[in-house]
Amino acid sequence: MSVKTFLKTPSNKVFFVIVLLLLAAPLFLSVFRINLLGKFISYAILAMGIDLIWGYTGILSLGHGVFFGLGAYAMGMYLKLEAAHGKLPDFMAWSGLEKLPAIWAPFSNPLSLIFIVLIPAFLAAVIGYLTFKNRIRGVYFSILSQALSLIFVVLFIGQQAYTGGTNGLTSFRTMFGLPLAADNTKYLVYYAAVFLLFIVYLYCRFLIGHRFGKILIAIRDGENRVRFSGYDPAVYKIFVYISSAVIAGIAGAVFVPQVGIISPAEMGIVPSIEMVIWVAIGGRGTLIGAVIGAILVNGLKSGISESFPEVWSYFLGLTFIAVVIFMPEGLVGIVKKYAGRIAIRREKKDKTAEKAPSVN
Amino acid sequence: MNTYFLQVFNGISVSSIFMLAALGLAVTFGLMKIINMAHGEFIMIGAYAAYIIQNIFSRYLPASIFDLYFFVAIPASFFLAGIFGWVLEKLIIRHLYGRALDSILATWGVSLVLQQLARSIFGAPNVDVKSPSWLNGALLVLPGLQLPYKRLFIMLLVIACMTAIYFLMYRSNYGRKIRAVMQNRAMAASLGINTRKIDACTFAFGSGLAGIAGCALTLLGSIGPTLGTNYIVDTFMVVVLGGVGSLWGTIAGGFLIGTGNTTLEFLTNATLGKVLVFTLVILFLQWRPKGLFTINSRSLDE
Amino acid sequence: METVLEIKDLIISFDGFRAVNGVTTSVQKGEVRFFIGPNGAGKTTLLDAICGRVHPQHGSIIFNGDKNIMHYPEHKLVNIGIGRKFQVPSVFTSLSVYENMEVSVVKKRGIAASLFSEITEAQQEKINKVLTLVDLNNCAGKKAADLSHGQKQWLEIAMLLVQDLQLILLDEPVAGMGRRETTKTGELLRKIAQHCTVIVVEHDMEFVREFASKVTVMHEGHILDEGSVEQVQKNPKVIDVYLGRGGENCA
Amino acid sequence: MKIKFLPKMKKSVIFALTALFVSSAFLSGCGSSQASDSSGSAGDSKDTIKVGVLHSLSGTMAISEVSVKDAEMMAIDEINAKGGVLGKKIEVVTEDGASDPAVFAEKAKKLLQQDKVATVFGCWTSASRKAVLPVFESNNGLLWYPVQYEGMESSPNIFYTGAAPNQQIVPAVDWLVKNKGKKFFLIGSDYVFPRTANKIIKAELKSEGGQVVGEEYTPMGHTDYSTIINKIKEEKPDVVFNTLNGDSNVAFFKQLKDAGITSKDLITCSVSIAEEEVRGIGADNMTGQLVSWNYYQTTDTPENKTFVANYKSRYGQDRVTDDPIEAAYDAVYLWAAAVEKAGSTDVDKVKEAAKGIEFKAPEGNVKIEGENQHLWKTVRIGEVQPDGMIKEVWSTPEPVRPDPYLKTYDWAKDLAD
Repeated sequence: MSVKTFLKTPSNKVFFVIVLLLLAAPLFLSVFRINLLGKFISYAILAMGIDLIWGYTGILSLGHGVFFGLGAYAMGMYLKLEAAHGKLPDFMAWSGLEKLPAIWAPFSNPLSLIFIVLIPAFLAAVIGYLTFKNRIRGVYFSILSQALSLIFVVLFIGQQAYTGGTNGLTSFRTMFGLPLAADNTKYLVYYAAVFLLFIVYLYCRFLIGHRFGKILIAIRDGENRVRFSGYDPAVYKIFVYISSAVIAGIAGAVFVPQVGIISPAEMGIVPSIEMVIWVAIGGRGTLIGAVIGAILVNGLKSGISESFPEVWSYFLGLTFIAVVIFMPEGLVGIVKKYAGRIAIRREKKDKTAEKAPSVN
Repeated sequence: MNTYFLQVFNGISVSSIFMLAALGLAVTFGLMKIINMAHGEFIMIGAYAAYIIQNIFSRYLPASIFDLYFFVAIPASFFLAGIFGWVLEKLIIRHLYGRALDSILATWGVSLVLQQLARSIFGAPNVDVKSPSWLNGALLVLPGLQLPYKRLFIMLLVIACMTAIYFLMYRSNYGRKIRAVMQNRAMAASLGINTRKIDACTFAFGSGLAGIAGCALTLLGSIGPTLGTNYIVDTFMVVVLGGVGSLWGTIAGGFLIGTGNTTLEFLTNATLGKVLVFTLVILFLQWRPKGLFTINSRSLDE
Repeated sequence: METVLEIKDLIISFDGFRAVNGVTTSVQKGEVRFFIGPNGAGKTTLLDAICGRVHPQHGSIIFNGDKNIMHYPEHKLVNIGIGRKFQVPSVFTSLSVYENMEVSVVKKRGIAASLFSEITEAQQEKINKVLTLVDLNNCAGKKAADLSHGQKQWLEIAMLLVQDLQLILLDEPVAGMGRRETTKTGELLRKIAQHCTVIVVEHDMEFVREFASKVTVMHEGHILDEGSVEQVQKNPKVIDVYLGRGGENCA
Repeated sequence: MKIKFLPKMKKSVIFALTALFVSSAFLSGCGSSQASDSSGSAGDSKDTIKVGVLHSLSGTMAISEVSVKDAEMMAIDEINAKGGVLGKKIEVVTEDGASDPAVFAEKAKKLLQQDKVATVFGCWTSASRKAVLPVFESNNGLLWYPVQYEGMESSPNIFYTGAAPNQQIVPAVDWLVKNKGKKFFLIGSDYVFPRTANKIIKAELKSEGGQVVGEEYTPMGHTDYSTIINKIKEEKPDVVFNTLNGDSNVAFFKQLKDAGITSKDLITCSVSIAEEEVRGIGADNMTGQLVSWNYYQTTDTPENKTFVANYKSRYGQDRVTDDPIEAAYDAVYLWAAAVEKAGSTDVDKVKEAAKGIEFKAPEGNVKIEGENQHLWKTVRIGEVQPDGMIKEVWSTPEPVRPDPYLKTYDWAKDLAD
């Protein structure tokens, strides 16, 4: 696909503008804000994954925090071992472990970063295969996915010696030998995040742009019709679920070096449902909506909760109710509607103009 | 020996708590297909209602009748939570019929607001509700084998609620109307049933049941703004395991999860017990996606 | 004549209630077979069984002489040539009419194919042809959600037509349609029948009379009678349970 | 009506731009405007000194942390009323950690990098402290942490004003073994503090001839303790050592009482329950049970009388003070004293000056131990009274030297590496 054809679609154009802005952001924002923006970008990546499965395919997963967390923990484990310099990570020593557990051993090798993708993919494959083949769907799937995130949080907290418990993994020092606290590393990590945002967007665009994307929407609209059209919806759902889990894993891995911590608090029920909110507010079923929603909501969260922490819960709750009930298409939907109306008015005007004798 | 007997009792007791907490959900989720994520917050409202009634009794009424406050608190919890439910239905839920997934999201927003509301009104720390003295103590079956009155009371309360629901849903005119509306809205409407009113009343009733659960839970646990969040996933699992739309299902689901929790907790530990129970439920649902008690009807398929 | 569908001793029950109770019948190639009967006679359940949605407790359904339907998952039935239209029009409302057809027309339905292979020109032509047939060629770019009720029904039929099926199952194709739309649907049905066998479940007796080549009357899970419309109309049992109260049942 | 003539594509571009600018406006918000006014040393501008207060004001931990924040604000206002520090008023930047470690880390970065505060008072859970620790170390910031914790830590950028294990758990176990019995049942919430605390307790009991007959952990937010109480009944311990956290304590004590177990039958000793928590549990549910802290509202010092009176008059007569509240209050005064001594808010100078600083705190004399930046504190075992207050039943005669790594205890040799 050439750049020109890519820029033909309005949403691609908007995304391109956003990426340009993000690339230019270090020119006018402080390192701290860039760091924060980098965190939002990881959320934006995550939001696109959720949009794939929820917005396009109509499957509401309330357990995406788990995949985000697994990717983040894989990254965290690698960074932790790098910080430990061949010694046992601090929290293991307190928890009574004498040597590195087997599940940690591979993470001393940079190649292990492939687990960021593989672990979420594997888990999603197993769960997806079971639930979608058995035709568990709708709210049942949502409730199960919520239970899944509860299970993982309880497990990760309980296995303190292996996961760091509630504290999670923190105190990373370097990444591939570069000190994480240094400004240059922060810029590097930030640009890596923007790059990954771009790659993930292209990947999602690729999925959506082909017949595959139409089949996803078809599954959302009428799964039975899809089945009697000769497709096996389960296969498609599993594939999308895995894609979405992998994207969440990547987002988690982007999150860790910027924020410097991953703990079970990031993978629980509440964060999992908040992720869905970003997509809902931005506009489900549009990738650009997911990106804008994630950045906007988190930007507001930082801003508002800095000034009025008590108000944030009200604001978030009420916004969410309002968006779901009154603007299910989200912000992008509103813009489209508004733009559409203007276009129609313009058309009408053009037509009347044609009929009217020219003034000059 | 006593230990095992007591463990069986504990299993039944925990089951009864789950059932009580899930009953309201069985009504709103089972009948109306609304996933009310704010269900936990209705439990919380019930608990705070008990707190308010207790304070009124201790402040304005003679100490001699303080112990009777609980008899006022139960209906008060029911009505307060019910009123909140009614308002919620009128404002929000009515836009969400037939949009089950969206109802999850919108009601989650509601739960955020209600929690913050509780925090603004009652403060973030837990409050204390004194149990009435007649519920203190335990029934001595054998030396060393005591069954706490509170737990027995909750079991009775569950039975009472179940009976009430049964008569209301299956033996009363109102129940017939509810079931008619839930099964075929258009048909019911054409028969002259005010479906809007039935919707609001049913949702209020389900919420009221959550309120009763909240009132009962003040006997056993903490009363704070986040009280509801401790129960929400468990109660959904109860309803899903039991089979949506079936009262028997809720009873069976509550029983299995309750006894499963206590038994596995006894055999392993609390963390592992919880993980195991949820994993087993998820696996079970792979085998029977619609839960234990399914209503086989074509209308439910699509 | 060649037998397309052979149903033997079919029993289907839900929670002990036998919706279909010992049905035996066969459908010949090129037939337009109507299943009629009062509500709850088991017609739709029978259709569900033929397209693999419900599994019978007893009996067999053999397609094209050697293919036992119960051995195929639902989504594979299209491959052997059976397609189904639902009672409620079920098209993909967020997709355009053309996209609906696009999803239906392809033969390779795996993930890789749907990501990497585009529609061929022959397929495009086929879509256009069928859309013209159902009179939707003018709204190819329209969102399916914006179609009228009748148009949705036709779109769904069109989606079946591009799939080169041998047997099409239609569940109440004219329910909720006005007279003009009904007639149009009937004409469509005739055209379809030139290429493949059709099984229709329908309440509208006028429609049945006009288009049926053979009628099977069902009642409480049994077959009451089978034959031409004139034949079954004379059967006193049929008159008793169905046609006698036909007035109230006609939609 | 210029907009009308824009093609519809450009509308969405404009929308995206607006959205981004809105969020980046929030991003750069207060920070950029304030960043400019900081001069030489951290947070020290012409007439004010900026400090950060970082606690969970929302989420599950708000229950505990709001009161701690209140105590810090009170101390800051008191100091300001007396003329401030170095003749300058203290200016507070409050941030909400939202009970989420990652948010704590983010807000800590903001306070240090954007607001450039001189010091931060904050955190409660170990998770939040561990989350901000690398931030404070890499930015050379200063954090005053007011809560008792599991030890095994001594960051050069943190001052710990709550108890180390040897100022709370260790002496409590020692006292219990001598006075109540040797059979211990350990129960705690499933997270870092209880697990580490119980490791310490087990090692100590081993050396003192005690015995652990049961050890149970429950997930956060666990609501039913009947099974564990049943296990306790079966094991018949002399002491239940309780490290449960938050709501779980309410359920545990209510259900313990229902099971017919009161302090007369079985003594429990808790280290995460202070006056504030007793109110939520209901004093009648744990009358006679023991707790171990460094401070109670009833602690008999003149400083405490003033402290309690001021706190109540400021925040309401129904409010109570407790150990973390007092430790947070002390932290502000200790920092102020160190700044005065250093004559600067520079972190390294303040750290150097803080060594050995003493303060007449409500809990009695405290002193900063230079070696590990913890406080010398008096240990007190208390008994819950029917009115919800805690009565001291035993205390160490002198403040105990902090020893976060338990280096001075032989039995603890294998614990820390």
